Amino acid sequence: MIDRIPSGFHPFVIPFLIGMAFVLLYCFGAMIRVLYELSWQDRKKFFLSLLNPKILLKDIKDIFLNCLIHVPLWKRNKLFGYMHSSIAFGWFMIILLGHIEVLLFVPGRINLFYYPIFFNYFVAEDDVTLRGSLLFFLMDFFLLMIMSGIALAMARRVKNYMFGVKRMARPTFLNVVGLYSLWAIFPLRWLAESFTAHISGGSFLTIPANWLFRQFLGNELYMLPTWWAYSIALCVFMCVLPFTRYMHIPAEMLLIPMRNAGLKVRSSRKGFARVEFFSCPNCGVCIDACPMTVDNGNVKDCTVYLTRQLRRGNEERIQEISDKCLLCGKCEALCQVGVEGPGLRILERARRDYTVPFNYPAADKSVDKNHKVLYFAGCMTHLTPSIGRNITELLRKANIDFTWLDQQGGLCCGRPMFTAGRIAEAKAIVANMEKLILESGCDTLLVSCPICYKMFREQYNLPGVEIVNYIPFINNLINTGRIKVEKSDICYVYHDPCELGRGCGMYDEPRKLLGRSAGIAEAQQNREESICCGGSLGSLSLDFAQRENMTKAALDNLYTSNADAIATACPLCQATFARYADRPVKDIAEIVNQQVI
Amino acid sequence: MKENVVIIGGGVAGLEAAKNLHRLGYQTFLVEKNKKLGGHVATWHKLFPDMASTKAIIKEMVEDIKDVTVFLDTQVKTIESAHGGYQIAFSNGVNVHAKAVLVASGFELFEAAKKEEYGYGIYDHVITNADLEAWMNGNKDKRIPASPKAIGFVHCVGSRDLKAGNSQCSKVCCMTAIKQAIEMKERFPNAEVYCFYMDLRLFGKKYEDFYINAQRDFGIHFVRGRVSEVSETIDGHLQVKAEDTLIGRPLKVQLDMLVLMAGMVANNQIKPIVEQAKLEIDSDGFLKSSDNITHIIESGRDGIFYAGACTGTKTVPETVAEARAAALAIHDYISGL
Amino acid sequence: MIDFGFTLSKSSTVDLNKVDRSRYDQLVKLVPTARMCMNCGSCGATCTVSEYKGMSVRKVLTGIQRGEDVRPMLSSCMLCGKCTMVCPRGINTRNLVLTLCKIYD
Amino acid sequence: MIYEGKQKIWSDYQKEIPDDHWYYVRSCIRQNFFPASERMFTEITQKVLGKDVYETPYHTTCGGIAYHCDTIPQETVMTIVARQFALMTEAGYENYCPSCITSFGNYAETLETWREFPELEAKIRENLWKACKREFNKPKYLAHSSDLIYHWREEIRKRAKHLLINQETGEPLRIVEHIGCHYSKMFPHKGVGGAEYPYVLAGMVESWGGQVIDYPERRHCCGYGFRQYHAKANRGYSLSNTHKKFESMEPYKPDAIITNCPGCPYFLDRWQYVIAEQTGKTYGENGYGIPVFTYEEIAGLVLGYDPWDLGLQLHQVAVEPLLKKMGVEYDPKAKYLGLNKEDIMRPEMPNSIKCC
Repeated sequence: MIDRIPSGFHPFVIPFLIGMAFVLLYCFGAMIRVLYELSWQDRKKFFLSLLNPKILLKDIKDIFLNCLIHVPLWKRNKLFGYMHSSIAFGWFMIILLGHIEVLLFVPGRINLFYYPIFFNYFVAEDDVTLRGSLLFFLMDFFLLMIMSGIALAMARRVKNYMFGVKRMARPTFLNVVGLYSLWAIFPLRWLAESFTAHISGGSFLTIPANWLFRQFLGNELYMLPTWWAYSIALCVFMCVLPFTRYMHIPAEMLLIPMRNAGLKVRSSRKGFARVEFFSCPNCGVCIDACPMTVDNGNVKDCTVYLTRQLRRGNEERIQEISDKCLLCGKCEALCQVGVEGPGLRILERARRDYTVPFNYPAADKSVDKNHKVLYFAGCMTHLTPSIGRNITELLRKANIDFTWLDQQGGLCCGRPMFTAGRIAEAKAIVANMEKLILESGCDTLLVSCPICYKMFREQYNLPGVEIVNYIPFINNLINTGRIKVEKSDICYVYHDPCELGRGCGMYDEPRKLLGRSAGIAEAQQNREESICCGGSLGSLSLDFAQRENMTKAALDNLYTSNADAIATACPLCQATFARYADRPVKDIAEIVNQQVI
Repeated sequence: MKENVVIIGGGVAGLEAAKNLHRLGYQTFLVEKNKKLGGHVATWHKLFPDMASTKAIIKEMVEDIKDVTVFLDTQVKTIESAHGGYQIAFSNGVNVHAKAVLVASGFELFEAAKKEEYGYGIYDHVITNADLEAWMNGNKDKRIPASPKAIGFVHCVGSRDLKAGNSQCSKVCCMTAIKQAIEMKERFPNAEVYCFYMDLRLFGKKYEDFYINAQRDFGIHFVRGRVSEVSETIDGHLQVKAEDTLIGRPLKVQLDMLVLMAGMVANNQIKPIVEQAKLEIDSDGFLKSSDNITHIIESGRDGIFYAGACTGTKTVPETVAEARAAALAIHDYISGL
Repeated sequence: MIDFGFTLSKSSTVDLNKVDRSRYDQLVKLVPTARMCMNCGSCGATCTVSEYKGMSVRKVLTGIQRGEDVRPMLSSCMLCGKCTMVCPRGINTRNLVLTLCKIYD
Repeated sequence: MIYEGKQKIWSDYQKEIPDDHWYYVRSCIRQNFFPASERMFTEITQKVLGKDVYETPYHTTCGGIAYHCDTIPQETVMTIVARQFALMTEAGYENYCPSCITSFGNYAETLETWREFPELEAKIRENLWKACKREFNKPKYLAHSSDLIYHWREEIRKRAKHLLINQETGEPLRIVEHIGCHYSKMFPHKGVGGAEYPYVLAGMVESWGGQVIDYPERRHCCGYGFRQYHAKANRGYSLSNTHKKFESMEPYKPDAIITNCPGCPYFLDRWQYVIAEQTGKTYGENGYGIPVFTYEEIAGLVLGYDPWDLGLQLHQVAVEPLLKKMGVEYDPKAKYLGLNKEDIMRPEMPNSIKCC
């Protein structure tokens, strides 16, 4: 390999250089901005994490696995995973190998930024070596890999369902430009390298192409234009990149170390949140995940559109998208890069100005003191009284010393206020409740509503009080022999309530408890993929009529189990499902209580 | 040809019964005091809940009885029991001996001027439900402004009003008010439309849907409270007073026009027939049926039957159903069943 | 001014021509279901805070159409959503309250 | 407004009023408020029209005010009424004519109650006998004194010296007619023209050349309302009622108000002063109020009596603007001269309402 062009320069590299310079400057600027927007504590945390070898190693591993190999996508759908990793990893390898080539064959040129990219133009093959052949082979191999990925990407435009993703976000104009330029880069590179292959050499992909073209085109004429086109395609892609979904490529490389450093979103617009919404690759997984998109409705209110509108700063749409969401958390659970759809929306809601202040209606409630267990049913349970009744019956059967915190109602945990984004107001409710609970002298707070349970777990400070959900509590009663249950021959499908499953990570305990007292079947989508019942208090703007189809779609999913009845562990899910279900909907407490012997 | 049957009243009840009795082979005589068939329904514009055109309905009903003997502009002069039937003399000079008589004399619209405080006939822009229907049928009415900005509907005018002599609910006015309110809102989308009601009695098929539409799609305001008085202001508006019983405060509003939902009252014009045929009047002033559950179409007198609003306030479908039932009952009676 | 020991009493009459209903108009644009209230009172009956502050979405809705100050009621709402659950007309009561809390100035 | 519609209603509410031989009873409070009015009634009926209108000094209160203030029970008030009827019977009359609207309502209510509950009548007869050994016949006809003036309005018109016509413009004067609540609101058929569109005063105004104003709050009480006024804590309500009426009639620019009740002219007159003091607002032209009259006073003016003989100097709201419009000649200097032409002293002038 020898330098073919003595100056080591040709004007066609200029577009590439422009593009590269632009994208690097832009990303650097964006990174500085994000770092500036972080609170000083977060900034310190982030920099310290980069000095911690353990975290740094994890950062590198995560970036490699997520950004290049796309491991989460492989888990979701092999074809989808291959499509992404072939392009990402293949491209990475080509760049890497390009540098190796330069280092090996023309080490003097390594300071030229563009050399590895256009290596084949600038060199001439003086002799065939094994090393060179291997590199050329690898180059062609990865080029083929990328092009196969691009072929799949093209096929995906037609046969989306094969990739496990039914719907994609509607691409913006710049996204389309980015997409086509990306698609163009590699075939152009292949053409350019093929036209140059008789000079620079090549491998199984470029040599035969060179021979083929030479038969009827003659290479000299087409060589330069294709190298120009290749460079221009690169330029176009890099110039539009900051304004397209491809921004996720650099953004994710910042997101992963930041998340590994333990940063959390504190504002919906700045700092970590900005990295998060720039990291959204617009893959569309959240569209299929979203319970609101049943019958192709509300597609534009999914998280992918939230990130898009947050990037654009379209206030009206941001508000609409933030208010509509049920906060079921499925998009976040399935998101490949971990965009916190619900969290961002709550923070977005918190930006609203309320001119009527919240005035906590001080509850003149008193609690029966000095019982070990304090049972809190929650507002919703007062509308599904059988849950409260069955739980208290179970407690009596197990001889638990308990009292009821809210037998007459009138107390709210504050979760609905919290999810409405009125954080300070929710804290006022919390403070009052904390006082009431601590005054009671209980050591266990038993909660049957998962909405409240999540609130108690995450927002309450109750020293000396154990906060337990009724499911593990009853399981424990059975484990310790305080109650005995026998199995009925009714088969239930268990619906994972959003707030208990994705919200608190409790998937196995309810199944264990239900399995002790009845048969269990599983729905097609369950656990972290469970579909919200549609009744969620998370949504502010969804009307009753708009929720009907969501509930019915969630029921259809449960019906796939062919179970006799539906079991759930949330009063809101129960009430919502019962409205449209064609079979009984019961709370686990009720099922267990009936089976006590 | 079988026996004679006389039907008194050519409204929807009389028309429907005449059709059925004729088909059963009876020599049917239909007498109507007005010059036109169709009764009150014929004066209406559209019927809820399908917004069906009354013209089409009455046209079809009248066509169905083209072979029935119809005396228009005619009244029953005398009716007396004779030879196992009734000898009936009509004001047109015809005498008929009928085996059975069907009274389908319907109702009268409450005379809205009797509610003096509403100023019907005194204030320039106070009309009744019937006036509005006539206007929608194309009649000119200078009481209806060219582009009203505020329109009111007063429910229960003459109904549920002991002092007006009517304790009964007229059944259809709530629904009619909502129908007309929607129709006005469609014609005058910028007008504020108020319905003043005491209860909304929307018992029939799709009635509640109309109510929901009126609220959701047309933004019609429903004020729970009976209008107590209406006055005319210096600029010709109507000042309407009611209590908003939902907040417990008096309420007033200026309107450009007010529609009084005049209710159904017993038809007094059949009093002579009632006396001669020795029929009974119920405590509500309407004809008294044998009972009000399973024998509502029977008078308690052999050979005399009732159909429609002569026994109480009825909707059109109820009236039509009663008319068919009465035709069959007459057939059974004459057949000796 | 002479002190007669009595003065004109304030009228309790709602004059619909003078009542400012712009907040209601704004509300129904943003929360169209607000128009569908039929005054059944389920919301007030189930309300978690009605026993302290007399909160009732029904009263809020009639109140803003009659020029009453409904802010004391609005400010007591904890958004628990029971009223949404019981409303037979499917009115989005929480959105209604939040929207009104923004509309007032 | 459709005038024919009103005429139809008026024709439905006509009452039979005998042309002569009336037993006349005065009002408790009118004699103090507007003393010349009742005097003028007898003057017009007896002297001008030559009717037989009889009065007796033994007549007392009918008990109406006490009854409406909830201080005496109905049986007591009925017994008082029975005594009045006994006086009438003893005097040989059967047509009863009270000057007071509340009395009129009270008598009508008593007679209706007896009609519905004859046993109550028997008991009252017994009460009366026990109390003062009197017996009575129920009056054959009951008419308020304004009914009689209404009945004879055309005869008065024939003798009219001045009409209710603005002498400068030739236009009819715009007159607000205000009927006492107890005249026909309880028994619409006992009043001329009924309760919604009473004709008794409107008929006089029309007959004497004026134009009747129909304004939105025409039905509303003058503000007296017994309990509202008599309890000082409620007096603000009384005032507010009057205020509401004036606010409602103001756009029509009335020239005068004619009333047929003892309380109404008093409250419509005096409260205009209080409203002016409290709010600074006056309802007449040029800072004056709207003059308020009894029907006898208007009849007296129409017949050409001297305004000061009609007692118009006792009005709070100056009557002079109306007198000028009607073309009634008067001596301003004689306003505060009494019957014997002695000075009866001038009242203090208010701050906010012009009173000549």
